[in-house]
Amino acid sequence: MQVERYSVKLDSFEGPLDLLLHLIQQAEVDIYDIPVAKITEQYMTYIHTMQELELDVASEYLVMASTLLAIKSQMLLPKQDVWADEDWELEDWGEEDPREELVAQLETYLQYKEIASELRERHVKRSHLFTKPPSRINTESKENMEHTTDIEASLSDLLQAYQHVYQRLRFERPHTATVETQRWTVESKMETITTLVLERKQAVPFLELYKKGQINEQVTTFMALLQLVKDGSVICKQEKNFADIYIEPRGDVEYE
Amino acid sequence: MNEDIDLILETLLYVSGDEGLEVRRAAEAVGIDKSRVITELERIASQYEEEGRALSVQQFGESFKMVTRAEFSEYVERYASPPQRGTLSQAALETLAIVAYEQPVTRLDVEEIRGVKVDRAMTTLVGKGLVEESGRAKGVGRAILYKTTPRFLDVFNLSSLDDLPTINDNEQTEQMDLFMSSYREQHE
Amino acid sequence: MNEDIDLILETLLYVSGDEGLEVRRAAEAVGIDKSRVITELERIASQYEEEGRALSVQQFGESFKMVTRAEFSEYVERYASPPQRGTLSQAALETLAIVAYEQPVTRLDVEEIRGVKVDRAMTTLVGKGLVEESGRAKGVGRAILYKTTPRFLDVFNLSSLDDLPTINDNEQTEQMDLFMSSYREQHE
Repeated sequence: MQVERYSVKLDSFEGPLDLLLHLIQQAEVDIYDIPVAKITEQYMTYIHTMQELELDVASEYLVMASTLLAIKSQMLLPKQDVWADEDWELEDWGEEDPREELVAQLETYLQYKEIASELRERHVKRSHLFTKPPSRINTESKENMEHTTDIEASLSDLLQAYQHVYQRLRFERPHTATVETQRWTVESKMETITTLVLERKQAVPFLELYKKGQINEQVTTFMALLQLVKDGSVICKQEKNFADIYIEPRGDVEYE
Repeated sequence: MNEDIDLILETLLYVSGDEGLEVRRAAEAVGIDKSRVITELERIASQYEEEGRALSVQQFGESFKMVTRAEFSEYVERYASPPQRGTLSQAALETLAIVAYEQPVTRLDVEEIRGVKVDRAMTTLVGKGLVEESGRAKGVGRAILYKTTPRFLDVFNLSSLDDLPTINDNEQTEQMDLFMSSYREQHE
Repeated sequence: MNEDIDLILETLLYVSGDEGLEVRRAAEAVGIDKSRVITELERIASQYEEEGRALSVQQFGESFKMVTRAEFSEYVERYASPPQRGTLSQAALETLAIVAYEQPVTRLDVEEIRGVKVDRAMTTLVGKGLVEESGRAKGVGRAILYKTTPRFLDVFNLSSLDDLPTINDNEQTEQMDLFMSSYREQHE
C-alpha cells in the first residue's frame, strides 16, 4: 500500500528540491525553519522506496541526501565545537544556520515554480487566440531573377528558416484543409505494410516504413502498423529497448 | 449570443483567410441557417464599405473572403518583398531549406510543408543557381523533382550535403506525442 | 497619404497573419519611422479594443499580430479544428522560467537553480524555438549562453520581457502562502 502510494507520487517530482518542498509542506512547517532531522528521515524513506522499486535514482537525489545528512549532523554537533563563543538554540542559528544555503535555494526554486505555472496559464490563454496563414501575395516579379554571385545568407539563416517552417507546421497552421489531410488512410497503409512484408520475405525494419514524408503520413503508417499487430497479421520484434524494430508476417501466414 | 453573430462571422472570415469562409461550414459552426449566414455576411460587407475599413469582404460563390483594398496593394507588395541585394527572401530561404533537407522533392511537397505556394520562390532559387531539376517523380503527373546544386554547397560553405546539421533531436518524441494525441482523438 | 497610415498598417497586419507584422519591415514598406509604426499600431490596438471589434491586435516583441478573441475560440475550433498546441512538460516550463529571468544564462546556472540536469529540457526548448543560443560565457569552458527567442513572447502571450510577472520579494508570509497553495494544486 505504502509502496504503491509512493510510486504514483515519485513521478510528479521535478527533482530533489521539489521533493523537499513537498515534504516540508506535508509537515506543515515553515520553509525558514525546517526540522532537518524529521525531513531528512522522510527524504531518505523516499529514496529507499525509489530504490526498492528499482527506479533509477538520479544522482541529484543522492547529492541532496548527503547535503541533508551533513546539515543534520552539523545541527547535532555540540555548540562549542563549531561556534564556541556563541549562544545558540536550535531555533536561532542566526547567520551560522547550516540550513541557510538550502533555504535560499528552496526559496529561489519556489519562485521559479510559481513563474512556471503562470507561464502555463498564459500559454493556455494564448492557445485560444487564432490567426490565419499569411496571405498569398502576387508580387510582380519583385524577387530579382539575375544570377547574382553574392548571396548573403548563412547556414544559420537556412536552419532558422527550416525550423520556422516546421514550427509553423506544428503549432500554428489551422487545419482548414481537414479533407485533404486524409490522403493516406489507415486501411491503405495497412495494405502497403502487409504487401511489403510478404514481398520482402524477410523481416522489414520498422524505420524503413518512415523515411521521409509528412508527419501525417507517418502517423497514419504507425496507426496502420498498430492495427495490424492488434489483428495479429504481423508481429513486431525488438531485441532490446531502443533497438530497431522488425516487422514480420505471422507464422501461419504464407512465408518462406 | 444573438448579437455576437456578426463578430463571430468576422472572426471566422479572418481565420479562413485566402481559403475563404464557406457558408455551409460557417452555418454549422455557428448553428444558424445558411441564408442567415449570407444575410449577415452581406451586412458586414456593406458595413465595412460604409465605414471605410482597411479590409473589404467579398463574395465568391458559396464563400466569402476578407480581402485587402486595391489602393493599398503597393504597400503589401513592398512589405512582402522588400528590395534586396543578394539576400534571399524569407520565402526563398524556407523553400531552399526544405529542398536541402528533403531532396529530391517536388514543388507540391514543398508547398504542403510550407502551406503556401512556392512557384515564385522556386523559380528564384533555380534562377540563382541554388536549386536545379533532378528528373521526374514516379506516378501520375510525373512532377519535376528538385535538388540543390553544387553551388548551394559553395554558398553555404558546406563540403557535402552530409555536412548539413541535423536538427530537431526531439522530432521522434514529438511525432510520438502527435501520434498519441491523434490516436486518442480517434479512439475516444 | 498621411491619414491612411492606419489603414495601410491594418492591411499589412491582415496579410501577414500568423507570421506577425514586423515593425522594421512595416516601417520600410510604409516609409515611416519604426517608432511611428509602433505608436500607430498601439493606437489601432486600443481602438479595436474600445470599439469591441471582432479581432484584436497584440504585440509580441518586435511584431504585432491580428488575433481572434478568446471568447469566440469555440467557434473557430468548430469551424476549422485547428491543431492543439503542444503542451510543455513541467521540467521544460521551469527551465524556461529560469532562462526568461536570468538570460543570458548557462545550462549549469539553470541546473543549479532547479537542482537537476536540464539538458533534455533545454534541447526541447531549443527545438521548439523558445530558447536559443546567445554566445558564450566568459571564462574557463566558455559555456553556451541561452536566451529566450522572440517566439517565446508570442507563445506565452507576452508583449515584451517586461511583461513577465515580477519575482516576489522575499516576504515570508507571501512565500509560504504561495508555497502551500501551489503544492496543494500539484500534489493533491
